[in-house]
Amino acid sequence: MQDFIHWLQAPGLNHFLIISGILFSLGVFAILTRRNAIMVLMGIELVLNAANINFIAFSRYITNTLDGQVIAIFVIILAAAEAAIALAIVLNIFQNFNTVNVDELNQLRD
Amino acid sequence: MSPETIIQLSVVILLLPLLGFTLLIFFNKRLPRQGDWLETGILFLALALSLVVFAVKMVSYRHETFQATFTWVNFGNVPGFGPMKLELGIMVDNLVAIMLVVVNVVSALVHLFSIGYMHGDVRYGRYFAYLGIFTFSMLGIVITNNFWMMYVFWELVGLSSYLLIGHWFEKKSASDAAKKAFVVNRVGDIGMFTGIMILFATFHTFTFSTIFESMQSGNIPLGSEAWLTAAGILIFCGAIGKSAQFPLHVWLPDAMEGPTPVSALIHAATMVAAGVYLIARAFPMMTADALMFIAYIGAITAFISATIAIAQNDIKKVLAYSTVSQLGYMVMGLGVGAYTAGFFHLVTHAMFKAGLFLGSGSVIHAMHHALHHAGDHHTDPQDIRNMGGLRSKMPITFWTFLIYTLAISGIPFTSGFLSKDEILAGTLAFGSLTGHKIIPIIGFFVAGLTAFYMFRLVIVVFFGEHNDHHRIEAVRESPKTMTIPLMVFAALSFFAFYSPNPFGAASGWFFDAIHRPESVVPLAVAAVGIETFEEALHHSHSLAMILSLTVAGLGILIAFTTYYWKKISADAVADKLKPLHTFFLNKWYFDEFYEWMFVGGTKGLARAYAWFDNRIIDGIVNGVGSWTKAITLGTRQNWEEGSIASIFYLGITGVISLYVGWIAGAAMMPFGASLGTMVGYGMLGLAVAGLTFFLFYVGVGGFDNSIVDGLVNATAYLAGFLGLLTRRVQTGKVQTYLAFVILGVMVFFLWFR
Amino acid sequence: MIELLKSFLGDSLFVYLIAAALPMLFILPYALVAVLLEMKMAAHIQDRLAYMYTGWHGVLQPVADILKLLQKENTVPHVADKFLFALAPYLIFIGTYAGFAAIPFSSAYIGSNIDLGVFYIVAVSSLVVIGIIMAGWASNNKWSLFGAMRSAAQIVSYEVPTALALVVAVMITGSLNLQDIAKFQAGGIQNWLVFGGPLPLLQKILIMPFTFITFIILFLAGIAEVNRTPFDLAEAESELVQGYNTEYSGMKFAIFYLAEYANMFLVSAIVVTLFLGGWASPFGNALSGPLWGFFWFVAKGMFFIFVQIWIRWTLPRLRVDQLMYTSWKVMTPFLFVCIFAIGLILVL
Amino acid sequence: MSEVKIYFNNIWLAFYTAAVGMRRTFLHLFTPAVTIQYPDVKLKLPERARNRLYVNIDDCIGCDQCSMACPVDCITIQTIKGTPDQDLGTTSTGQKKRLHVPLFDIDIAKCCYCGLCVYPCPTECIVMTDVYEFSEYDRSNLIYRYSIMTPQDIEQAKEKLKKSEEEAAAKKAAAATAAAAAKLAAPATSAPAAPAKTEPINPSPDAPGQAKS
Amino acid sequence: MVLYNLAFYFFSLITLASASVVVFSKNIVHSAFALLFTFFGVAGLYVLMMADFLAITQILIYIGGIMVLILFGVMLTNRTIDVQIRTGSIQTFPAMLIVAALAGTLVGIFWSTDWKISPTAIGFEKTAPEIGKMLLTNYLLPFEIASIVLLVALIGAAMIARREKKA
Repeated sequence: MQDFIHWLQAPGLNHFLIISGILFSLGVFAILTRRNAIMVLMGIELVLNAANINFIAFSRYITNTLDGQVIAIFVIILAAAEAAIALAIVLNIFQNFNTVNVDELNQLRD
Repeated sequence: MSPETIIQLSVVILLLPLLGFTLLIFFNKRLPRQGDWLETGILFLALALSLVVFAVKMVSYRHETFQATFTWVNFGNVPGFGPMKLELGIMVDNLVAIMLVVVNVVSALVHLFSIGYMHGDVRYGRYFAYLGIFTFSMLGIVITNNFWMMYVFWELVGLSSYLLIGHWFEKKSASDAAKKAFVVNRVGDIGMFTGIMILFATFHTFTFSTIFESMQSGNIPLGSEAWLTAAGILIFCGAIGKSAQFPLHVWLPDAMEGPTPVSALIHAATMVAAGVYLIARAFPMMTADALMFIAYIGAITAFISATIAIAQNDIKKVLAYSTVSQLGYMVMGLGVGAYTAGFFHLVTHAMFKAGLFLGSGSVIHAMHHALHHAGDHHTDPQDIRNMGGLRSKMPITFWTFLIYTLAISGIPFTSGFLSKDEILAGTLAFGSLTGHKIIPIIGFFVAGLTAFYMFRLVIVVFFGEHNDHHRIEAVRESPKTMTIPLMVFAALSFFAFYSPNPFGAASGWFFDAIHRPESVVPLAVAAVGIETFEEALHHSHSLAMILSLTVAGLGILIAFTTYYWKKISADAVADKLKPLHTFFLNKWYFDEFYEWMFVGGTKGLARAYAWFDNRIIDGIVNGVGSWTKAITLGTRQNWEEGSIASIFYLGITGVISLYVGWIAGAAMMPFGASLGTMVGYGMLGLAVAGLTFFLFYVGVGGFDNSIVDGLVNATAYLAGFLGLLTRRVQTGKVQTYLAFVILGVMVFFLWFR
Repeated sequence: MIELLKSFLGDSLFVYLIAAALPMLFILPYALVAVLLEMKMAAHIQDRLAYMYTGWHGVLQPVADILKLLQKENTVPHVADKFLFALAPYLIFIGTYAGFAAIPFSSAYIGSNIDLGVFYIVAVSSLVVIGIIMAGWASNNKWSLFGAMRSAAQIVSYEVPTALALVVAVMITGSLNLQDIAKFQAGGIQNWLVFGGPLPLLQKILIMPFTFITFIILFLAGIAEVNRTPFDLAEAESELVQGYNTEYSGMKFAIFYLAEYANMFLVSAIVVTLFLGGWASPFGNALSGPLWGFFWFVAKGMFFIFVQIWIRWTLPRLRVDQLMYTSWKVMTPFLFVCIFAIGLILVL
Repeated sequence: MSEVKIYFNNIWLAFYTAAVGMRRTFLHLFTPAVTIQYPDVKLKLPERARNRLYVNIDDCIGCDQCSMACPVDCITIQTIKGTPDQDLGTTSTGQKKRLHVPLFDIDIAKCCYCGLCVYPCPTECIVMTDVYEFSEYDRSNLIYRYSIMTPQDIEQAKEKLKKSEEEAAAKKAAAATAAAAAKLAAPATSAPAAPAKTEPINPSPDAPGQAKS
Repeated sequence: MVLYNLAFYFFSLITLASASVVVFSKNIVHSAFALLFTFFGVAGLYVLMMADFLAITQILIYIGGIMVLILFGVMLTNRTIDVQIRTGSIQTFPAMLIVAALAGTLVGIFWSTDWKISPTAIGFEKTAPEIGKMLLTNYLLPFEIASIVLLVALIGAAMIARREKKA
């Protein structure tokens, strides 16, 4: 228990990784369980953020160069692009099917 | 003025016409007066700059050549070839400086002339754009220091001459002439291209200086003088095509279809001179036989075209043939070794021939207006028989035309006399040194002919009375923009510009600036040395002058007697020498000959190939097809009926296929292979035969159904079974797939921990 | 500033808390002054006198207003989303207040010397958009939702010109840190960026038209960010009643008000720091020092507040399409041209 | 104009017009305010301003012209005929007053300030003053009672009227019987309505002004 | 160092709390706004990891861009006018199992592997110029491709979301 508290006192690489792990699993849970398409999208955003935390944690603690951060920037850029497209699609689905419920969207044709 | 600025200036001179072209080609409709002022302005600016470059070159850097090279493409070392680099660049020496001035003078004045002449033309702006691109490519040829760029601009010049000849492409004859010019030039260019490639293959570079240096240091194409001569002659082929020398001269007269200023610019002064310039540039590498070949080609061209020119009635056709003959003269001059004289003739000829063409242009222009005015559309404004007595009507044109005629026929006090005399002296010296007497004889004969047909032209067009007074009374003198160039060219045709002494050009600045370059060819094949040639030239100088004067005078006398005093009636003479006259009139039937020989030849060849293709190849293919069909049909029927004949029939086909298989196997055997392989191939043949036999013997039905179909069905069943297995897993929901992915990832992690 | 505090209190949380609170000290009195100024100017422009009874010439009226707002009943619509409804105004204020961290009030004082100052301000100001949408959605009535959507769209689309204009200033000075930008422009009025900055004369003259255009566009885009006339479509009384803060009353409305004024000052502070030399005095070294710097900064800031108020009471409101047209079709192209030209000039 | 020209022209117009507007408002910043501080400084009304009604009851001869002229009937008047022996005095314009006016109310809340009652008044006792600050907390206070007759006066006037009517009636009866004898039938005319009894308030023109501040 | 720990736990608390709100809350708008705080928390974590440029980009792009997008998405795709918008969830139990297993493995691995942590603090003082240099030198290609991806996304989104004019 004592060394656990010591471990707690010095937030190092492991702490960030654990946080990103939890965030990742929360994101996955959101994707798995939520019915609303936008919720799934939010889940994806969480997953991407978790990945970003890992990138930067490793670049800060291990490689000590900025590559991790540059990759993180690219992840952010692509996340933005992906979010835009996903929402456009969700909007379109909503216009055609009047619902964004993932289960009910099982026909290909409108 | 440092060398760098000279190089920069010359680059600017080069690019100015291109700028004019690009601006005009896109915006000529929008510019006021369709941008003619822009193009002419650019050309006069280029002219001014070239004069500056010329003056500086002559004054402070008389005997230096400046070069600026840059590597355009570096291929690294190409396997089997070694390091390959494409180095381009420009070079400014006396030759270039003079040519810059010549091209720009002629081009600028032609632009000025065209403003008047082409007034109201349907594609006025585009015409000036094409003039721009032509001047740019011509300058490109002049200024480059390597074969590659010269070839590129060579093609560009060909292209722009095609565009300009075909300016009035509505006329079928104009478009045909343009196509003819382009194709014939291309024929010449192929020769040139191969020549350049030979040089490139051996010297790995295109730049003149490096080639000549390595040649001097001994290595020559493929190690043999024959190849060197071949290269020289091949490069000369480019000149033959472009400068309309003997075999490929047919396109120049037809090129008269283009507007007259175009003819003046391209077919009198600049483009055709490009060929001569090429020879001058490649002179050091020419072996003795190459120069001999050049000299003979030049002489023949001069002779043929001079004879044809006598019989022509169209004013521009006469001038065209006179150009061809004068070009023959220049080439002959270079061929015999009178390098400076040949180049000098190029420069002087450019001036007065351009003047001649512009003069004829102003005559045609005036005739056109007059006929138009008189409402008479069917008489040809270019036919000299419809002209006459224009002396009073068009004084400026007449006097300038007269000066040019004097110059071209080589009368003293004109630049023509200086250059022609030098060439004739050169031919005499050459004749005396090498014994080829025929060259000087042709030279002098052609000089006489030139004088004759030029004065015939002048007399018929300007002197005497016009038969139908009404038609030409509306003739007016051409407007200012057309007469100024005439006067300038007339001025440039005087001797004063080139040398102080009207009789001997040697003392002039020209001869001091241009010297015959040292030949880099190994001595065995080198032509006559410069010193010996100079000394021989000195002797024959005075003789050449006398001879040329007498011959010219004779020609003028005959021209006057027949046409002015009408002592000898031209028609009578023509009737007497009927066959000769018609022969000359029809341009020595060259066109017809080519038509028959080349065009007919290719058509025949095409027909032969077509026959071969239909008969032989198709035959084989169809044959095989019908043969197999027969076999299978035969077996099928017989197999069902089970008749003996069919078995026998099968046996025969089996044996045949067996035999064929064996032969095929043996045939495929490579030569000299060991016995084992031979047997192997034999076995292969047998196997093939056996298979075909077995196939046909069993017949299509049995084997095919049971074996082949069996396999197919089996696979179908397997797929179905597997599908059943995975259906349950596939719920169609993305979530479940994600779950499986995660499970996989976890297993993955645990596995590789 | 933080070092100063650290020397007193040592490296503890309070240091940062106090440092964070300092701008508040400036904003509150400024807000009162701004309200008074707005009230007075509005009146005098319309040739009338504003409140004359509360204090001398109505000076205490803002205080009266605040008190009124504070003690007013804090109504929350029954169907509203209680939590978000309460959170929205604070989120908007956070968005604006956070911006003040990077503003250099004088050569001595700056919230926290972030070396990505400009970038930080653009990022943080995007928080306001979320706050507005939250307010619009939480109060659950059609008009406020419309108002929120419209103003969110407006602010998002005006972030582009603002960011581009900031890029121009950063390009010339070469650093994102606002303190460096201000130092860059120190030394008299001729060194201010709006007159081309302290560059060699030729470049300065060439650059001047472009920096001036950028200055104007930045200021106009700033006004649009703050949702003030002529871009105040969200609160267009005639159509959307009070826009997204229709349902708010009492303390929350006061926070909205404060956030708006703080944002007004933030915008003018950015414009001043980037283009008019922040705390640099116009007379070069005379009258320049930490205190004088603060004076100049506030003077310039107040001048721009004056201009904003002045604009508010003169210009008519822009239609939605005109609003979007100016942002995308006028401001952004001009800025691209400016960026290109300045880049070119700087490089040559 | 080409597209580009229109584009730049629009921008130029935007700035130019904005500048004109701004200049105008800036100038107005310094023009003195036209507003006045109401409670301290009042606006001078023109004399014939029509605001609150005032009746000089002494001059009122009870002719009822004004109440008939009032479009909204906000004036109610009751009169009691004066017996010949009473001397009701003469109005300032010299007319002899014959009627008692026990009741003269104006409901100013209803009044539409049209001023039609002022013209028909023979003695011009009803006028419109320029007082406009007479708001009340209680609407009933807006009913102004101008008659100054105390209830007793009204009683006396009534009895006197009744007495004089009885005498007249008696006289008339006598005359009538005499006339009847002489002339068959003489029409007897009836007497006017009896007045209602209300309590008078004496509104003076400036009294209500002071009450409200 | 106390401050560092405090900040770290503060931000990680915010992130995880708001992330769980995002995942478990019934009202979709609530989870959308909770996502805002998650991004804020993550930005805070970046700052703690010396990635200040990243933190601000995160705020700018995630909060300024994607949050607004998601909010607009949520608001445009919900018919109900009532603020409380219900979204159910399916098969939570099996998903719970899987996620728990996943979290377990992840944390286990992170915990057990001994990372070779480099002792020196991060080499750069100002990260922005360094990132800028790297972006334009050895990451130039991904940088250009990213710009193309963004362009395509832009056009694609506009095209897809365009409300077709009913024929």
